[in-house]
Amino acid sequence: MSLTVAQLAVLATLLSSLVALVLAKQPRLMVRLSFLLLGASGVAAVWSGVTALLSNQIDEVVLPIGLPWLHVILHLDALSGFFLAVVGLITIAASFYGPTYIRRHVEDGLHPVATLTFFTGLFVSGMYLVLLSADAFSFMIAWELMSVASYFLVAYQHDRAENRSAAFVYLLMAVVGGAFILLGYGVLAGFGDGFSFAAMADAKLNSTWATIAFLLAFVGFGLKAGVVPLHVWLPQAHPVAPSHISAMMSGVMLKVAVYGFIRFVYDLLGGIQWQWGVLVLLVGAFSALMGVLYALMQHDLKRLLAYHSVENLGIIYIGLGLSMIFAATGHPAIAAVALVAALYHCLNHALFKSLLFFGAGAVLEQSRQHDMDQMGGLIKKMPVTAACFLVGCVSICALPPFNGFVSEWLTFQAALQATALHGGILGAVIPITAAMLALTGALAIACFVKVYGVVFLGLPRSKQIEEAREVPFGMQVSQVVLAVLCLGFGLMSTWTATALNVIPQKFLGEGMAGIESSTWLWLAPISEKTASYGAPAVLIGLLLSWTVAYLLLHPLRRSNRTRISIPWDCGFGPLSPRMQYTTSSFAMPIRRVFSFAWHVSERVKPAQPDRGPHYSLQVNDWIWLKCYLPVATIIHKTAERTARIQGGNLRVYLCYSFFTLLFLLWVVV
Amino acid sequence: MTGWILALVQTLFVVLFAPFLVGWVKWVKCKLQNRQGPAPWQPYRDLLRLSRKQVVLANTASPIFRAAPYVVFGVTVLAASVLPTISTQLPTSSLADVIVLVGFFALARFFLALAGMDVGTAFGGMGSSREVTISSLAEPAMLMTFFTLSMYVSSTNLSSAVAFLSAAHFTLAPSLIFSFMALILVAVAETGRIPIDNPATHLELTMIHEAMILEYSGRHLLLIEWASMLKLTLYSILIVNLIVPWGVSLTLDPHDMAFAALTVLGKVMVLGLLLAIAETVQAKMRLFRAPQYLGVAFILALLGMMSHIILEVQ
Amino acid sequence: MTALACALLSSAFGVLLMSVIGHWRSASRINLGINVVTFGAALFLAVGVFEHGPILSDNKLFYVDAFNVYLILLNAFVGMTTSIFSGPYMAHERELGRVGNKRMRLYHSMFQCFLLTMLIALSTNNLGILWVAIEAATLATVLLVSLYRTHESIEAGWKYFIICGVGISQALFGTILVYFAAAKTVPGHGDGLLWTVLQANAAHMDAGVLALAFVFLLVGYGTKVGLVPLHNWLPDAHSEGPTPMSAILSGLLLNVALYALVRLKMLVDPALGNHLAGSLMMGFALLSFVVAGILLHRQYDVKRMFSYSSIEHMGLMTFAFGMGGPLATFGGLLHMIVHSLTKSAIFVTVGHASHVAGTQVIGKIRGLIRSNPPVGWGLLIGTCAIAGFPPFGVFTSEFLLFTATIKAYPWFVLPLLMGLAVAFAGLFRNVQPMVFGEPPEGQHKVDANMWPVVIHLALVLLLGISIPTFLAQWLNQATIMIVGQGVL
Amino acid sequence: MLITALSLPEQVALTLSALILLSSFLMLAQTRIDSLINTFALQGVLLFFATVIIAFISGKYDLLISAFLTLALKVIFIPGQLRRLVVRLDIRREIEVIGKPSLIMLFAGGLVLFSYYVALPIRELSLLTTRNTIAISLAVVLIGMLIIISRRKAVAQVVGFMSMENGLFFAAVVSTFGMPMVVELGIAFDVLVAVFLFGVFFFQIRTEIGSLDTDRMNRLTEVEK
Repeated sequence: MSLTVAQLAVLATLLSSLVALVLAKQPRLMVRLSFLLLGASGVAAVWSGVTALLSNQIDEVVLPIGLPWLHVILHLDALSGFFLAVVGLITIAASFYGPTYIRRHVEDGLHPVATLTFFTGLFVSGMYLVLLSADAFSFMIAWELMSVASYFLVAYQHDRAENRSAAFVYLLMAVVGGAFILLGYGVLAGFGDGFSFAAMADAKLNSTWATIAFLLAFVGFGLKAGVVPLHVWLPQAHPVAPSHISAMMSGVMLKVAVYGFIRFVYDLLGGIQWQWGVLVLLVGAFSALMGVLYALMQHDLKRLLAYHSVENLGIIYIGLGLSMIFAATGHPAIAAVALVAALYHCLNHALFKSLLFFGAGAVLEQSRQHDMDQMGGLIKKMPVTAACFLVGCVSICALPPFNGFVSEWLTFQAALQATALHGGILGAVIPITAAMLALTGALAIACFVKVYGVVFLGLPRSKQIEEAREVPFGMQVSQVVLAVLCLGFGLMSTWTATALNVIPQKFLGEGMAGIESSTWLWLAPISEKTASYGAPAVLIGLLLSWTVAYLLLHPLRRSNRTRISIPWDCGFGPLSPRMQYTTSSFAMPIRRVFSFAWHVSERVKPAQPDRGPHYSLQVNDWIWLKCYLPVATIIHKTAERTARIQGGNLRVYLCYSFFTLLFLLWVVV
Repeated sequence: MTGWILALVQTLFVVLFAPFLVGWVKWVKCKLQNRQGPAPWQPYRDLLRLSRKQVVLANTASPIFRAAPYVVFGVTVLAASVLPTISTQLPTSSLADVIVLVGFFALARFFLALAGMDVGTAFGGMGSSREVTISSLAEPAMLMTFFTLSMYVSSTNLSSAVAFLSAAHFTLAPSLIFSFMALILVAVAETGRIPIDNPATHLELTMIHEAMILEYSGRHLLLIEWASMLKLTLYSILIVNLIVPWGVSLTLDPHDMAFAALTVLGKVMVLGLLLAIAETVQAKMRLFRAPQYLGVAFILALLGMMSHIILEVQ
Repeated sequence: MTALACALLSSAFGVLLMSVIGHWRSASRINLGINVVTFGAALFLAVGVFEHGPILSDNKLFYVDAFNVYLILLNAFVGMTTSIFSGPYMAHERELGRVGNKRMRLYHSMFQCFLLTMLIALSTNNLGILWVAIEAATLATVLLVSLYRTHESIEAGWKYFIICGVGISQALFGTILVYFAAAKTVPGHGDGLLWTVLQANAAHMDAGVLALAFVFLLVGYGTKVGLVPLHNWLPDAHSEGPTPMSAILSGLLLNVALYALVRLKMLVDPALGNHLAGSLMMGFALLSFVVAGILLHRQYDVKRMFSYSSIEHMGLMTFAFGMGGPLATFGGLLHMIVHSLTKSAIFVTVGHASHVAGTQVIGKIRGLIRSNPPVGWGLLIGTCAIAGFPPFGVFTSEFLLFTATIKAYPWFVLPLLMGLAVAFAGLFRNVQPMVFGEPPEGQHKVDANMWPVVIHLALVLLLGISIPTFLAQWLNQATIMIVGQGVL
Repeated sequence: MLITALSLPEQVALTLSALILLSSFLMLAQTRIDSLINTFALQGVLLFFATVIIAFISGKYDLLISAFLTLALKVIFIPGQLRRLVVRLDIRREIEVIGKPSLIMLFAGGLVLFSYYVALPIRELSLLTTRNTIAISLAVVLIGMLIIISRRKAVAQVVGFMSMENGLFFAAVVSTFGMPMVVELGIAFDVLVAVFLFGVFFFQIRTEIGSLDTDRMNRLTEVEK
């Protein structure tokens, strides 16, 4: 039943693409209809996903398409169901947000909106199908469909050079990633009997081949998930896509990659080795730290958010790595905590990152700027957006009682069980990664103070900002819904963790030990005595203390009224917006402290007679400079050398033929 | 139910005690510096005076600016309620463990830093920027000490930890020694004391915390000041109850708890004395030396963790 | 057999007719008509073979089985759709004054002549005739390459002529050696070149001679397939001739040459009893694949670039057939179809694109999606298809090929995939700026007939989503013929 | 088997094949185009005689048709056509400059040895008395290729190409007494058309490029100049 509904969801997305094609001439109607279908598909996906997760049943269907001897198999179990629900949720939000957001494109007609809606439909259906497919062939088709469709979305506003280059890098890395995944499946299929997941799961691999398969999958899915050092496409591609697409790419497409990784490693490959876990853990920790450090240096709002996706994916990978280590060393209950933490963080990141991208989109739509240093004071112009964005910031910074905290807390809890491993190198690595995670969290706070302070607080720094207004209703709704969900999933931590617990039960054979003793009020993943966190209680406590403080101070408030005055200007005359801290000045102390992490080029041009001194700052990604550009150079150089084959001289060409013949004759004889 | 009431009482006790601790430190410092200082209860008077003052609000301030003091104060009070100050048996302790506690402080700091950015002056931004820089270095070190601790006692629950430590025989654990040293260093930085910050000055080149709250006045300032006093107290209680868990009641027995309250009071005042001495004998650091200071804390915390794993786990 | 005769006759008739009336305005439509007839006949032939199995003509000169009949059908189909495109394209060329009446006659008759030779090469039962037909195909197209009589086109024509001529001579030597080897085992003088006879006696022929023969055949037909380092004629010839010819060269000629190679491999393998032929093919294939992929990064001419992509794909197919095994062979056969359809569709769009921009230089073609959306999208989607993105059929065949490789030769997968990524990067870094961005001044609308592209890409899409049962059966039969076991 | 054990016609055939090889060497050494064409015609004549002899030795008289086809094509038509073209294009006396003639001759000698080495396994199989000539025919083919490679002028390349064809024909004759007639005719037709097309090309090259020097055809390349 739930699978049927899920298929309907896929159908609805395809229909929405079709609508875009058929009604391309009437953009207004088309946009409405297409997003309506998209929203409907989201509802169907959430319904089927949640049903599958809660009922914990496996549904399977074989469709009569695909290769003759390998028909497309779709299935829906708890894991797919969970991710399906996440994708569906964000799709619903995006379908509220999208129509109003792309109004501008409908009006100016510069870029046909049909392109956008057509590929959005395909993109979403690709994601659904990745989650539903149960054989390598249809998985790969769906996977690449997702990649290609999102490529077109990234390249949508193709008159800008950065969109084009971002789209190119994105697609290239998607291709490479797809190739690795294909290889991974190929190894499994080589040992198993065929390409269906069921056959692959039965494959018996020796440990070398299992490790090879694991590494292939790790790189392949890691490229899409954007873990360091495979992340370089992400901060390029996400900022340039339309915002609801950025939200979906950052919020859910990366999760689909995580899904693929979990499916591959836990379900298909099995027999997890602890070394894999260490790799995942270290890469995760490194991603988290690098992601947030790079985010701190950005002044393009969406680019900053994109780097935070790297960070959050790193956190998810930390969870996965921990769970793999514990699973491999025979502690399934702790592994379950870590896995639930990772899954929970997937959900949370989807919610708050989409929320933040929606907020960023709203700001962009009003201000037509990407540069935060031109913004400021938007909280007064756009109160709803500002409030929702604040919720997003608090959530992503993992502050209680919002959702981001729960998953990070669970990750910490799992990490702190390292003593169960009885020393050894693992026991040392895990707490250190936990410390890296702590550092990440603290830096994230710094980063979002910067973002919120520069964008929404203070004084407007440019004219467009002064003219900004609150965004239309549709865009508000999606933000408010997501903000409420951020709080909701922060409070319903026990419920969510219990629901997610079936996934480790299925793959690891055991769930979280403490879940039985948890109540709706507090969540105790391992045991009540070890650790517990009561999100609802925290909220109640907070409300209580606020009320008390407010009530106590209220009489005072009535007796003397607040006086509004201009802020203190140190006696230098009126305050100007230029006096405010900008993103670069805010991050300057951190830039000094962690100067090794970036390739920073600062340049100060001395004052000229006609203009004042000029300061420019450029922060580049080391990994891009050191790992990717050299590859491009090598290919270029190789191509230059290889080009000599085609030198233009006929006699040389004939020489090739001649000597090839002689050589082959020699070989054969 | 008694548990909840006792928890409330304990919270009230800590909240009301906080200004006294700050006054006590100041008083001792003055005595040490041969100055005629204010009485230890001077902070109460200050708070009272602030409550009567009119609030002067910048015309550029947003609702964040008004909400921040309440958030900061409320969160800090909540943090006070989860600490096992007097008894380890209070039901509030399972509300939040040590990681949540750190989260509480982070939440307070987040809003305070936002408030600093809100008005749109250079000082606010400067203070926020410095505050988040310092804390982003301090927080991991602090969490790491807590990690070591929680691995040592196999729980992140503070009450369990204190109960475990006070029940245990005297053990000379190198991990704990390093960790506590780190914790003290971090606590100094987090509460804005010398050598990281000086709560007594408003010198723009050096101030951190004061720069952020420069625009606050009246009852808003009251809440923020009180919250920062409370923060100092909480760190002090945390330190003394972890290092010297002796005296903390392991039951909900009123006698035990009264005794515990007195011992905690005494221990914290001794710690205040030490703090005053430390602040007297050293000068404030330049801002960019602070990372080195915190680096030392981090290394200590790391050493603590390492020695736990290498030396203490068999 | 009547159907085959019909197809051959209609083509032969076309050659004669077009040499007389090729310059008429309506010639392109008549040309299309002839091709429709040929296609219809091929369709009948295909149905016949599908239902009744292989057909051998009475004089034993022609033999049609599952392997070649689908290529015949493909040939007739691509020939037909290309002639749809050829009409407006050549009309435009005529307007530009690049070709006159005489050359239009030449063009049309050689177009038909080329198709005729392809049909003969595919349907013949005689290895000698096969050689003659492929050589004749070279001769038919060589004047088309130099049709525009510019320095470059003549240069390209001459190189094409000499390299292919010399190359194909090696194939003749190889054929002679096969005949020589057969002379010992096959009774009756004159039957020694008949495929049906040779195949029956394959296992008894002398291994040493056949190994030598295969080397000559590989170098010979490999030149036509475009295997590196014998490929040098290919980019030149593709880029300088009229675009419809590039489409059929890429789509048909290369396939037919590969077909010849595979047929001969089928002959050599049982005699040799080892994997020598396959290994040689795989070596060449990998080299072609990698070199072509790298060279895609240094392209300035759009048709030249896609011809390198053809080399790359031919390398892939050769690899598949060289590897053997049912999965790879099935993939290779499928890849022949999808590559031929996709590449000819791409050349059609490229032809239009170069008319839109007035040049073939990549750096000057910009913003096609803006200035001429059907052409821009056609090019982009075609490139996506050829780059192996699902749900297009190229993906399916590459998927099969890679999975087969992982099973048989895991370590070869790395160069293959790296080559694929490099090639993809080369292709896209050039195509993307052409279709995206702002169009420069001076682009003009052309009356683009995109139906061939739509039809081809739709077919490729269909093959990617679901292979029809009859086609699967068909390819499976061919696979069984080639490697002895099927996949179904 | 010693040559003395063979019958006289067979000895003649072997001698002719040696002469054919010699003519290939001569072509390689020629520096003037008209003498190159003459040598090519001479090779054709030798080929004709060899074919006739072998037809008589083997008793397969249909080989005679091939022989006369060769005579018509490779002795009369093609050299005549080439001569006419050379006259019309006025390149009769153009001197071919080849890199190091002695080196190339040495290399060609090596090729003969190589051909012998390659043809060894075939030799063992052959039922025919003239089997050693397969190596000769292979050498002729390879030297033909060498002629094309070592010459710049288009006409010389064509002569080299035709000489390769001679080698192929010779191979077919000596190894299997010729190919089936339909194939033979097809090949002849192809050669005929090829010669015609070569002629067309000479004029095109002459008018567009200005010289028949193929080294000047180097515009189509991936190497940046």
